[in-house]
Formats: sequence, C-alpha cells, structure tokens
Amino acid sequence: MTAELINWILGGLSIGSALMVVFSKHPIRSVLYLIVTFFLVSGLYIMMNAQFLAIVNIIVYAGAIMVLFLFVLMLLNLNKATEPKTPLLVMLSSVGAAGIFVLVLIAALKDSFIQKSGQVAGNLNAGMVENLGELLFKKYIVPFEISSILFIASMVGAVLLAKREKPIID
Amino acid sequence: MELLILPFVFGILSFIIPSSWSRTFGLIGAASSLLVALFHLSGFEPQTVRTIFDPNRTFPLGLSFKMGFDALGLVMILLTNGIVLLVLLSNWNREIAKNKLFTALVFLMQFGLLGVFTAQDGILFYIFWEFTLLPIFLILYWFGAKDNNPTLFKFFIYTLVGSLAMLAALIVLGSFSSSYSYEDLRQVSLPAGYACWIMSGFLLAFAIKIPLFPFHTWQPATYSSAPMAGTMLLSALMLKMALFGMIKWMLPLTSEGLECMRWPVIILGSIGIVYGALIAIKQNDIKKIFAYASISHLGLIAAGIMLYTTSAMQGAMIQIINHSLISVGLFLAADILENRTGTRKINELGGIAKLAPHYGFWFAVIVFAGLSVPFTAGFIGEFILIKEMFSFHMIIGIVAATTLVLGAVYMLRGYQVSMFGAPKLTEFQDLKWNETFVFVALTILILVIGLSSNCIIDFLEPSLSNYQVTLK
Amino acid sequence: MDALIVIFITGLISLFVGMLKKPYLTLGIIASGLVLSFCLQMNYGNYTSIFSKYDNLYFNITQLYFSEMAIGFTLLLVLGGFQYFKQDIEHTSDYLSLLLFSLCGAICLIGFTDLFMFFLGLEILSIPIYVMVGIKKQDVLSAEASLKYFFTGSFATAILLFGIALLYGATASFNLATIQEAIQSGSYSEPMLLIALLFIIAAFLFKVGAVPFHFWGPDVYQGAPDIVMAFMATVVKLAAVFAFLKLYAGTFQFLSEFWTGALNIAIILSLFLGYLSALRQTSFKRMLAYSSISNTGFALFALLTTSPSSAGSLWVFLVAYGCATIALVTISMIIHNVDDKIAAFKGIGYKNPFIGFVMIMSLLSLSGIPPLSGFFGKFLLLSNAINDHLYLVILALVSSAIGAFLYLRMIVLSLAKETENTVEKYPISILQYIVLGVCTVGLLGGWLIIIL
Amino acid sequence: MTIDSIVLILIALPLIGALVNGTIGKKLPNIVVGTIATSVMLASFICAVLVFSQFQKTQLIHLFSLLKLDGFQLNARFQIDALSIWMTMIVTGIGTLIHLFSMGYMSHDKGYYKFFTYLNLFIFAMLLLVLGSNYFVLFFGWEGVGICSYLLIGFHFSDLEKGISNSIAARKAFIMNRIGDAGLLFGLFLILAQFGTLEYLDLARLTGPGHGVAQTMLIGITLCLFLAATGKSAQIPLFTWLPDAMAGPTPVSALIHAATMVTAGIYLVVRSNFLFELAPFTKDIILYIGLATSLVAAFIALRQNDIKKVLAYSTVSQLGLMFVALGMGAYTVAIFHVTTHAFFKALLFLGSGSVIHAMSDEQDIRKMGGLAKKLPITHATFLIGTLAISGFPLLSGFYSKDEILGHALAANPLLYGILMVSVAMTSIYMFRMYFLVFFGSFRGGEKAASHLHESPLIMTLPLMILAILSVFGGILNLPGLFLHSGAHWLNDFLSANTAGLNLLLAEHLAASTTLILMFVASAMTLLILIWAYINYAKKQKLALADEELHGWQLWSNKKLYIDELYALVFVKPIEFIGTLFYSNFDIKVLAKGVYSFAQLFSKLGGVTRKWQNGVLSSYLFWMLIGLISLISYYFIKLQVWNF
Amino acid sequence: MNPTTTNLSASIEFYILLSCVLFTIGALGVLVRRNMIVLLMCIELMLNAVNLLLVAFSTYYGQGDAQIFVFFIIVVAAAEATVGLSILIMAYRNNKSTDVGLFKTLKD
Repeated sequence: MTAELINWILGGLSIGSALMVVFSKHPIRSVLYLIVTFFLVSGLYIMMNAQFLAIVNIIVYAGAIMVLFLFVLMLLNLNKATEPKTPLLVMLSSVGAAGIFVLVLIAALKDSFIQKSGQVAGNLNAGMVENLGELLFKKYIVPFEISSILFIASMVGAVLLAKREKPIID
Repeated sequence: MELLILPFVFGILSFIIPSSWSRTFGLIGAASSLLVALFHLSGFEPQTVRTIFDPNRTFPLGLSFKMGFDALGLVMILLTNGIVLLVLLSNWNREIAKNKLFTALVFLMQFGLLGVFTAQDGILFYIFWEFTLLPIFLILYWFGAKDNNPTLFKFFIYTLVGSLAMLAALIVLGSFSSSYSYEDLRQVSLPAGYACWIMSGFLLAFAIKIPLFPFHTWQPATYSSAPMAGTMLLSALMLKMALFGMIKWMLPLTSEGLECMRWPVIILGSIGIVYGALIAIKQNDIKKIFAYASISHLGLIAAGIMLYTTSAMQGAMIQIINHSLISVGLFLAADILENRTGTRKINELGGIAKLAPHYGFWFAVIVFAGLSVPFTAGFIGEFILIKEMFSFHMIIGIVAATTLVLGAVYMLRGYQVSMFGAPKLTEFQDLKWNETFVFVALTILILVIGLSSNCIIDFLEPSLSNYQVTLK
Repeated sequence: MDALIVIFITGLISLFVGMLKKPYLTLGIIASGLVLSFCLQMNYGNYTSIFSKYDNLYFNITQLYFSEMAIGFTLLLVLGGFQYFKQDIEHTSDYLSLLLFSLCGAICLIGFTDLFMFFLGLEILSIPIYVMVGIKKQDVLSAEASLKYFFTGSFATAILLFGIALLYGATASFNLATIQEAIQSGSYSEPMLLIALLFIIAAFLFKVGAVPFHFWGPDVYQGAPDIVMAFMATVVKLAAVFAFLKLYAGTFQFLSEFWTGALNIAIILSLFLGYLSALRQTSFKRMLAYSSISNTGFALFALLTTSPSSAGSLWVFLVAYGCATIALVTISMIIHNVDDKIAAFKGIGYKNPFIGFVMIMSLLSLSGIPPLSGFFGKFLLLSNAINDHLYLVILALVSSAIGAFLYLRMIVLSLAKETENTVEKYPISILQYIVLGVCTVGLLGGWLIIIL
Repeated sequence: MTIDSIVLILIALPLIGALVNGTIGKKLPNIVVGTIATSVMLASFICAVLVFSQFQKTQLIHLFSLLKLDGFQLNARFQIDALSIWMTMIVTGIGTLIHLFSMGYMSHDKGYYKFFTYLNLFIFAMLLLVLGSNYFVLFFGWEGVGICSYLLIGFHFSDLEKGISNSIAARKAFIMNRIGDAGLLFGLFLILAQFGTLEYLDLARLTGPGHGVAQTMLIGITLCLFLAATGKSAQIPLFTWLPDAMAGPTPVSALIHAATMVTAGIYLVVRSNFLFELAPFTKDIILYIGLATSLVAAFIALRQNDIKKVLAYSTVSQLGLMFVALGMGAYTVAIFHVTTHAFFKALLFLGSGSVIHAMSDEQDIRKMGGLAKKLPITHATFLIGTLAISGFPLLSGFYSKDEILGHALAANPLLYGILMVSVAMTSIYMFRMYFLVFFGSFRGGEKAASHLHESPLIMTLPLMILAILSVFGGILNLPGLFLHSGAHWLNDFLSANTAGLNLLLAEHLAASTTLILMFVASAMTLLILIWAYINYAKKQKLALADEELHGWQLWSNKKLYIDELYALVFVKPIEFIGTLFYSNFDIKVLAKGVYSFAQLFSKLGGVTRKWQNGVLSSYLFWMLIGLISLISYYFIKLQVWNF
Repeated sequence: MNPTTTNLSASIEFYILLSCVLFTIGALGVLVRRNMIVLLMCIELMLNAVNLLLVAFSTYYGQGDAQIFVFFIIVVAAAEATVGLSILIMAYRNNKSTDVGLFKTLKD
C-alpha cells in the first residue's frame, strides 16, 4: 500500500512539474522543472525495480542533456522571458485538442489488460544491470553497434551546422 | 512483327537524319510500311488470326503481351499505313514536312496505332492506346497554332480521363480472368452487377475519343488549332481507334453489359448526328464545319456499332474506312484554303472554284463523297447503318437519316460559300502535284470501295461475326 | 549486413579523406563503396556472411531488391549532386558521408526484424537528413526547413515510440515474428494493440508524407537543397514505405481489416490533396513535394493487399518515381534553377533535346502514361488492390488525371519553342549525363523486371 | 447481239461519254466534245429502239451482287420490261435532242466540256433509275440524278451577279431532293423489313393475292415512297426547288426539270403500283396532293414574269395532274401524260431557250414582245407547244389530259370540276406568256433589239422534231373512239409487259361521254385562246410591274409566299437552333462545363493550399488532430466491427 | 498468476494513465510554446512518457527487453537533442530569435 501511495505521489508530482515545464514563462525554469520531472520519473523507475534505467535517466537526461540545454540557453543569451505570448485562440484550441486527445486515449486504453490468459510473470530482476547487460551485449548487440552510426552522424551533423563560418555553398 | 518494328525504326531514325532528308525518308518509310501490310494481305485467310508476337507465357498479373490481327485488324492496319502515306504526301510542300521531328512523330504515331490494332492483350492495347497520345500531342503542340495550350490541355486531359476509365475497366475485367490475353478475356463471363460498369468504363474512353455527344468539346477547338497533319491523323486514324476498340474489345468482352448501355449510346449517337449537323450548318470556320460534321458522322457509326449485329458492324467498318478517307480529303482541302489565303472563314472567301478549277473539282468530289452519294463508299456504309438502325427502332432510324439531309446542308454550304460566287481574291494557286495525287488516290479508293464493298464485307464477315456473342 | 558495414566504413573513410580536400578522391571512394555494397547485396544469397548469425537484420529477396534500389538511388544522387556539394570544398565529404549514414538507416529500415532495428534505422535515416536539410546555413529558408523538419520529425518520433510502447505492452515483444504470432493466436491486449497500430500508422504517414501528416513536406522540400530534397523523396520515402509495408502488410496483416480503413482515408486524402495543391504552384520543388504526397498515396496501395506481389509492384512504382524525381532534380540543377521556379524550365527541352527527352520521360512516367515504368508501377499497384478496394482505385485514377494535368503543364513548358533563359548552352557534366541516362533507362525499362 | 448486251451498252454509252469528256474534254475543241456527247446519246437511243423492237417479255440482266449481308442481298441487276424500256426511250430520245440543242446553246460557254460531261452522267444515272430491277439500283440512280441536277443547276456558279444565287438554288434543289431521298430510304427499309427483298418481281409476287401484309405497313411503305416522289417530282410540300432550279442553263431545265428527272417520281409510283394498289389510303393522299399541287402551281404561274418560271410552275402543275392520275390508279394514263408532257414541255423549254439565247439571256417576258417575226421557227414550234399543253384539240396534250379528266369524272364529278379549273389556268398562263413574248412590239430596248436573231439549225432542228412529236404524240394512246385497232396502244403495251399494271380498267366511260368531255375541254381551250389573244395581243394589256400588283395577283406573283413560309418554319428555326446550340449550349454549357469542372479542381487546390500556412505550431496541431481522428476512427470501427 | 500484482507496485493502468498524461502534456507544450528550446524540452518530455510506459511494461512482463529499448530511446534522444540544438543555433544565427512563430516564410 505504501508503495502504491509513493507511486501516486511521484506520479502526481511529475504531472505537476511537467505542467510547469510547459507553462513557465522562463526557459531556464522550464529546464529546471524538466530536470525535476526526470528525477521524479526516475523515482518511478526505482519503484518499478528498474534501477539501472533510473540511474541512466538521471545521468544522461538530467545530467548531460539538460546541461546541454542550459548551455545553449546561456550561449544564446536566452535566459530571459522574451517569448511572445501565445494567442488565446491557439492556446484554447491547443489545450482543447490536447484535452480531447488525452480523453480519447485514456478512453481507448481503459479496457486494456482485462486479463488475457497465458501471460506469465517473468524475471523479477529484469531491470537489474547484469540482466540488461546480458541482453544488450548478446541479443541486442547489433542495434547497439549500429547506434554508433547514429552518434557519428549526429556528431558530424552538429558540428557541421553549429560551426560558425562562411560557407561557400549557396 | 515487322509491321510494328518498321515504323518504330523509321521513327527513331528520323530523329537522327538531317532535316533535309526527312521528306523523302518519310515517304520511303510510309511506303514500305504499306508494302509490308499489303504483303500480309496477300494470302491472308479472313477467318484466321495471324499472331505476330507471342512470348508464350503469362507474366505476373496476367500480362501476356500477345500481338496479332484478324481480318478486322488487317483492314485497320492497311488503313493506317495507307493514311499515313497520304498524310505525309499531303504535307510534302508544307514547311512542316521539312522538319524531321514531324516525320519522326508521324512514324511513332503510326507505330502506336498499329500497336492498338494488333494488340491481343488488354494491357498492351491500353499501352498502345495511350502511347498514341504522345506523338499526336507533340505534333499539335509544336506544329499547331500558337497559344493553343488550353486547347491541347483539354484534349490531353480529356482523353486521358477516358483512357483511365478504360484502364479501370480493364483491370476489373482482368481480375475475373486468368490473364489479360484476348482469348482469356473472352472467356470471362461477368457477374451481373459488373458488366454494366465495366462497359461504361470502356465506353467513356471511346466516347471521348470518338467523340460522342456530349463528350466532344475538345474536338472542334483541337481541330481548328491543329496543323493539317494533326487533324488528319486525329480524325482519320485516332478516332477510329475508339470505334475499333468498341468492335473488338468493348462489345465482345462486356457483352453482358450491352443491355444497359445500348440505349444510352444509341441515343447519344443519334443526338450527336443531329446536333453536330445543326451546329455545322451555321459555322463559319471551315475546319469547324468539318469537325462538327465529324461528330455527326461518327455518332452514326458509334450508334450503329452498338446495335451489335454483324451487318451493322460491317456497315460501320465501311463507314470507318470511308470517313478516314474523306476526312483526309476534307482537311486537306480546308488546309489548302488556309494555306493559300490565310483564313478559314468561309465568308471571307468565294469564287475560288473559278480561280482554281482543279481544286474546286476535287474538293467537290470529296464533298460529295462526304455526302455519301452513290458509287462512293459512304453510300453503302450509311445505307447499311441507317438500315440497321431503322430496323432496330424506327425513330432512331429516322433521326439517323436526318444526316442525309442536314449533311447536304452543311457540306454544300461550306463548299458553296467558299468556292462559288464571284471571286473575292485575285489569285489562288491551284493544286500542286502532291495534293492532286492525294485527291486522286482518295477518289479512286472511295470509288473502288464503294463498288467493291461486298468484297470488304465478305472479308470482314468471319472476324466480325466472331465478335458476336450470343447474348445471355 | 555486409553492405551496411561497407557503407558505414566508406562514410567514415570519406570523413577522414575529406580533410585532404580532394573532392574527386572522396567521390571515388564513396562511389566505389556504394558499388561494392551494391554488389554485396546482389550476391547476398551466394555466400555466408560472418554476420549472418545476428538476425536483427535479415534480407530476403524482396528486401534485397529494395535495399539495392536504395543504394542505387543514393549512388545516382551522389553522382548527380557532386557538382553541387563540390562548391563547398571544405565539407564535401561531410555531406556525402551524411548521405551514406542516412542510407545505412534506410538499409536498417529495410532489413529490420525487430522494433529495435526499426527504430534505430528510422532515426539513423532521419537525423542526417535533419542536418542535410539545413546545410545552406546562410539561407533562411534552409534553416526554417530544417527546423520544421526537425520538430515535426521529433514529434512524430515521439508518437511512434508511444505506439511502439503500446505495441510492446500489448504483445510483450519487440520481435516482429513474435508479434505476428501473438496477433495470430489472439494473445494480446486488444485496445492497446489497436491504438498502437494507429499511433504507428500516424508516424509512418508522417515519415512517408501522407495526409494529414504531410505538412512538413512542401516546406521542407522547398527549403532543402535540391539534392537533399531528391534524397528525401527517393531513398527516405522508399525506406519508410517499405518499412510500412513490412510492418503492416506483414506483421499486422491479420488485423488488416482494422487498419485498412484508416489507411484508405489517408490514401484518398493524399491522392487528391497533393495534386490539387500542386496545380497552381510556381515553385518547382514545392510542386514536386505536393506531387510526392500524391505519389505516396499511390505507393500506399501496396499496403492494401497482403498478396506477395505487392512488394514487387511497389518496387516498380518506386523505381519509376525515384528515377523521375532524380532526373527532374538533376535537370533543375543543370539549368541552375536557383530561384526554384517552374518557369525556369521553359523551352529547355526544345533547346537541348536530350534534356527534353529525359524530362518528358520523367514527367510522363509520373503521370502514368504507358509504356513507362510509372504506368506499370501504378498499374500493378492498382490491379493488386482492385478486388477489395474498387472505389479507391477509381479515385486513384481520377486523381491521376489531375496529376496528368500538372505534369502536362511542365511538359508543355519545357517543350516550348521560346525560352526565358538566356543561357545558350547548359553545361552538363559527364556525371550528370550518367545520372540522366540511368534514370531514363530506369524509366523506360524498369518495369521489365516484372517479366524476369 | 442479245438483248442483254444491248441494254448494257445502252447504259454504258453515256457513262463512257461522260468519262471521255470529263477526262480529256478540256483539251478537245468544243465541236468534238459536243459530237461525242450527242453521238453516244444517239447510239444509246438507237440501242433503246433496238431493245424496244426485240422486246418480248420481261427480262432480268444480272450483273453482280452489290451487297450481301445477313438477311438480304442487293444486286446490280437490270430489268427490261415495257415500263422501263418505254422510259428509256423517252430519256434517251429527248436526251439526244437536247444534247443536240445544247451544242448550239452552250457554244459560248467556257465550261462546255463540263456541261456535256454532266449531261451524260445525268443520262447514265437516269438510265440506272429506270432500268434497275430493284429499288436499290433505283436509289443509286435516284441519288445520281440528284447530284447531276445539283451540278447543272449551279453550273454558272462563278457568275459575277448570279453565281451565288445559282449555287443556292442548286443547293436548295439538292437538299429538298435529299428529304425525298430519305423518304425513299425509309420505304426501302420498310420493304426490306417486311419482305426481305427489293426486287420488283419478287415484291410483286409477295404482294400477290393472300399476301397477309398488314395494312399499316403498306401505308407506311407507300407513304415513304410517295414522299420520295414528291421530292423528285416537285409536289407539295417539296415543290419549291423546281422553279428555283431554272437557274440552270435552259437545256438542263428542258431535260432534267421538265422531261425526265422530275417524272422519276411518277415512275416510282407506277413501278410500285402493286404496293400502292394495296394501300387505298395512300392513293387518296396522292390524289389530293396532286390536285393541290396542280392548282397551286397553276395559280402561281398566272402572274410569273420570268419565262422559265412560268414553264417551271407549269411543269409542277402538270406533274400534279399526273399524280392525280396515279391517285386514281390510272397508271398508264400517267405514263402517257409523262410521255406527251416530255415532248411538249421539252419543246417549250427549248423554245424559251432559243428566245433567251436571242434575247442575250434576258428572261423577263415584260421586256420581250413581237418576237414572232424575228424568230419564226421558234415561234412556230413554241406555238405548237403552247397549244399542246393547253389541250388544243388533236394535239398530244389534248389526249393525255383528256384521259385524266375522263378518269376524274368517272371517279368523282367534283374532282373533274377542280381539274378543269387547273386546266383552264394552264391555258390562261400559257397563252398569256405566248402572246406577251411573240406578239405586240418589242419592249427590250434598242440594244437588245439589234441582237435578236433566229437560232442556228442545230438548235431549231430539235425544236422541229419535238414539235412534230408534240403534235402526233397522242397517237400513242388514242381513245377507243377514234381508231379502234390502234386504240390504247401504250396502255396495252405497258399493261401487258409490266407486272401488275393491268390492274387498271381501261375504259370507264361511254364513248358519248368521252366525246362530250373532249368537246368541253376543246371549247374551253379555244375560248381562253381567244380571250387571251384579245387581252394580250390586241389590247396589249401588258404584265404589270412588280410594285403595281395587288390582291390575288400579288399572291400569285409572290408564289403564295411559300418560300418565305418555309424559310420561317424550317430554315430559320434550324439555323437558329444551330446557332443556339453552338453559342449557348456547346460553348456556354458543354465547353464551359468541362472547363469549370477543371477549374473546380484548381479552386479546390487553392483551398487545400491555404491549409499549408507555414506555421510550425499549426502543423503540429494538425498532426495531433490527425492522431485524435485516428483514435476516433478506432471507436467508430469498434462500433461497426466487433472482434 | 496475475502479473499486475506480482511485479508492479501499482496497477499497470496507473502507469498507462500517467504516461498518457505526461505524453499529452509534452504534446501540449509543443503546441503552445514558441520558444524552440522549450519545444525541444517538451519533446524530451514526451519521450520520457514513453520511457515510463516501456519500463512499466517491462516490469509488468518481467522482461528486460523494453528497458533496453528505453536505453536506446535515451541514446536517440541524446543524439536528437544534439542535432536539434545545433539546428536551433543555426536558426538563431539566421533570425536572431528562437521564436518558432517567426519561421513562416515557407508556405503557400
């Protein structure tokens, strides 16, 4: 029961901070709230016995990516609320659409997992590092290797685009 | 196979040769094609189908790529090759003939037409059918009137829409068959709900090409903006593709749908007869007169074909041949007017028969052939067609026969206003040798066919009755 | 698999070789790498690859054909676009290797057997493109295009991932075969699976650029450099459509009754919206973008039937479409159509018959006039679908008539006797000749493959 | 030589003449051209006479099968029987004379060779018409003569003043004939549908006793045939072309529009007598139409001032008389009148041609007068013609008209009375014209007067021959009253050798009645002659100028306004509809419809393009909406499809 | 044998609900915000929702595969963020603004 309660609290808080990400005027605050959200989600991961991912989530997302975001914000000197106000119509329609979206989505999914037979509970420790390591370096070695292409590509791309220079190309 | 390869090779070669040779080259090519076709004629058994290409296997999705022709196909082949020769000849002294592109396009056109007439596979038929659109389009575009783009677009898109309907019909038809080869498609017996729709798919394509009222709006404008050769190819050959398609493809393959489509087409054809004629009566542009006349004439043929009796189809074939010949003649005559005087408005002309008696004479001969007077091919053709329509339904027959009267009105008016009366011009160059030759050849052909129509009818009889299906 | 590695390594090598600033050398390496990988794919069945025990990527004959097409198109684009990339001698090799990396993604997307490779492939395919769209850094349009593509793309990725998550939730597997088994045996969570299918459809519709997820298309195509646009229209679209086909007509085929309805609507909308919007365009690339929306609609016909021939039909269609697009873009580059105006094509066909010929062939093939590959592609696709989707086929034909008008306009323009361009003669490099020649061959004879 | 080959030669000769003249005639001198044309005609005539002399029974000459379709066969086949050979003789005989006349009349014309080509062609077509053994060959000839008529009416198409009107007249003739042709065609189709053959002999057999053909069918067939006849023979309602056809050269008017072609309608009805006999209703129609035509045409002729127009209306009127005879079933009488009419009407036309020739192409009788002295031969022959047509006793017209009148009286006295009116009017306008032209003083001015001359022998010779024939033509079919052994020779000849013609009862009336009739007719003619002489020759009561006319004279002069009526009822509406269809329907509805249909797509494109507004947020928004709709699709699908 | 009770401390529906809501909030952010960086962050938020869902399923089924997938998602997200930020910088250089609303030159 306690666990469930913690879940609910974490969930509720993450929703709240996610909303703050969206609605805070200041980009820096958004970043910070996002980091909070990540932490909360990581908490949920821990609750689900997925410790490895919880850590990775914090290190990579909250640690690396968000720092990058902050860095860019600082680099571009955007740490002030310069964003123009979203028109009311857009706001309303967007909120409306999002509301409808979440409603229909939940309505559609609400009947899921009315029990289907034949599903077995698997490994309780599925989220443990050794287990994941086994999977990653045996079963999913190819995707793992292939992801290097992704990194190379994004690296080259990022350099190419962000480099300040006069390109000859028109 | 050489039937098709020859024009194709000549077409490709025409792109390469120097322009100064193109006229001669064109004549040689056309003549040799004609010779080949005549060679095929000798020793052709009318009740057989001569296969000229057969890969002997069925490709994915039932494509068979078979080619061959029966008596009907052979007649159309001969007609095509003959008309192409005449078209090239009539252009001999025009600027256009000195352009190698023109010669090449005419040959490609011929290639496409021959393909249409020899295809023994539904999709192949469609392929060639569409293929013909390209050369004619380019001929119209490059050599036609300036700023005729809207007209051409209309022409192209309109006919394309029709063709697409036919494609849909073919695909649906093919889905009931093991392959698209003609024999297999003939085996298909269509379910009740489909036949009518499939037929109307075909029909849309043909109705637009023919053109049947009220699908004709592309035609007068296209004719009047087209160069002479384009008009000739269009009216003498391209429209005949549609009639041929009706006889060989639409009716035998979808005869189950005949019941629901027969009356509409016959009525549209009959309306077309009267409508085209009525409009032609008051036109001032001589090409438009002939264009609307063509609607009238072809309405009769189309309605006749829909009767789906052997006699009617024989009559229709005679009339198809006749119409091809006279339209070459008429459009040559119209173009001579335009070429020499720079106008096609008949009220700006007059008295030309006095200035150019030969021209006046041959023009008159063609006009009379167009009126289906005795001894010309049209006489027999119209006689049979109207007779069949009359015995189909009396009212239809009476409507069809108005073509006799109204035809006389517009044809004679067009001729008379431009050719008779006091000359409004001081000079009008009479026929050149090539024009005379074309006229003479046409006249001879028209007369010979008019007198020997029995031979043609007998020749066509086996293949046409082969297309008859006992209606269920 | 080997081909993938060869391509990747080629890309890496060219990155390093690029430092020497010898563009032709880079080109040589890249071209030979592509050719090598092409040959490897050709002979795939004839030898045992050392990587064959890893089954995350698997190529059967269909996948081989598609991956060869992808490699082939890339090769053509590299050759055709070389002239363009060469202008920025500093980064020529970077651009080219980015294209190669993207191609790797495409090959992953063609050969995937589980959703890992699928997702990674999709991202590897996309991310270099996000970059490539924006390589005209000084150009506001290019930046805007890149931006739009990136955000919409990421959004679509999120949707896709949500769908994948639901799919996993419903079937407890990422492996296509297992998923298919689960679906077949009925052991899945129903609403979740169906919603997952719809989310994934949405993502796919975005990737292939079909209505109502097409919005990025015209803007991005217009803003992107010509050659990148061609890459997007050919290789990216090819891979995405094929993956779409594989997932839906393959893995989810037993639910086809469910999802075809949604797809039908998307197809109809795409068919018409694309051509209709293209009708009055003045921008060449934008016109191509819209027409690509409609062509996507045609391509999606392949999904409507589970018959094995649909992949073949799709292949023919995509070959035709790709060749035509590449040819058109190459021509646009030849005439140096910087302003991206359709009017710039006026009279070029008459002036230069070779270009004119290629151009007519491409446009006619796009409008589906026989006997070009475009016709056969459409014909095969439509005749596959005719039994179950007659009305859709008829609508497709109607839209193809609208399309014909569109292309006809360009044909007429390019064949006009008068020209707006004052350039006497267009410089055509030997590479461009090769590209155009190959495209023409593809257009004229691509369909012959069905005979073999 | 057998009869077969003679007949074939007979038919072929004019064709050969036409071909020779048509191909090389331009290079030959006029005299050679004329000689060729005339000599083939003469040869043809001689052949006809030969056939006539050798002729015994009906004979078929089969050439080849023209058309063989499932169900019927159409043959090129000729039939020699009394009717056809008789018509052949008339055609070739009159033809020869007119050819001869034309050699002189046309001598100054540039299109000399063309003229003879057309004439020969006409004869050829006419021979096909009369000699064919079935309706199909007849139709060939029927159309053929129409074309030749067209060509000859519009012969002077490039005339500076009248070129256009000539060609319009030709066109009118052709088109009106075409209407008739359509009727013939329908008749043919009906016959084919009913009997499956077009051969006269077969048809006669099939319509024999106990034929079992529905009455409506017979009426339909016969009405169609009669429509054809009204076209060719210029009856109401299709008669207006004939007066206009006078635009052609005068020999043409004589040959085609008086002697031969216009009687084709009579020939058709006589040929189809076995059908008409079975359809009394049609016969009545023929009778009334013939009567009406006769009266109307005679009335119009009263105040016509163009010498040829008078003759033209007279022809129409006479043809009407013949149809009256046909309507009464007096077929041989009709043929008899055809024969005599051919003689005297050809004579009159040629005479008028001679006058016109002398007057340098002036045709208005108000400008003539006193020509008797200058043109003695013409005058004499013209007088004979006038007397013959007026039914002057003992001349040919007298007998033939009298036969018709006799039959009319036997049928219905009222009919007789009406016919008498028509006959009386005939005499009036003929004498009016005769006196105005040949008596009094010349009114054509000095210049024309100096040109007046008698025509050369080549023109007057045919006149004389025809005059002789006009005088003695009556001998062919004398009433029993005069010469019993030779009486009704033509009647017997035709009846005996032509299937079906002997339906007619030869003599209805007692001899005394016949005598009285003759007397009445003669008396009337004489009275009118005297009256006309006093009025026109003595009192010089001249024809009025156009503007002075009023009352019935105006109506007569204006041809009862029938041309205007037709223009209003048929021509204008058709032209109006044509224009309407073109400018309103074809352009504004059809073409524009297609265009706006295309425009619709373009407009739609404009709408869809608005969607693409360039704002990223909206794109994302629409993607979300798309997603929502997909999920909604799930719900909808779930409703209709449960699994 | 109800997996719901074995591995997860809350019902699976809870996680589904939660991630749906988070996903929607992310999407909403993408729609309403105009600052490109925030947009990027919102997308990261959406990805996070997906991650949460996947982890939940992973635990639910007791399989590690989904967590590996999450791992890849994080990898991709990092790569995407890099590229996204560099695009952003480039766009900023061109427009001197990070307002996406200003980028609307490309349209019909």
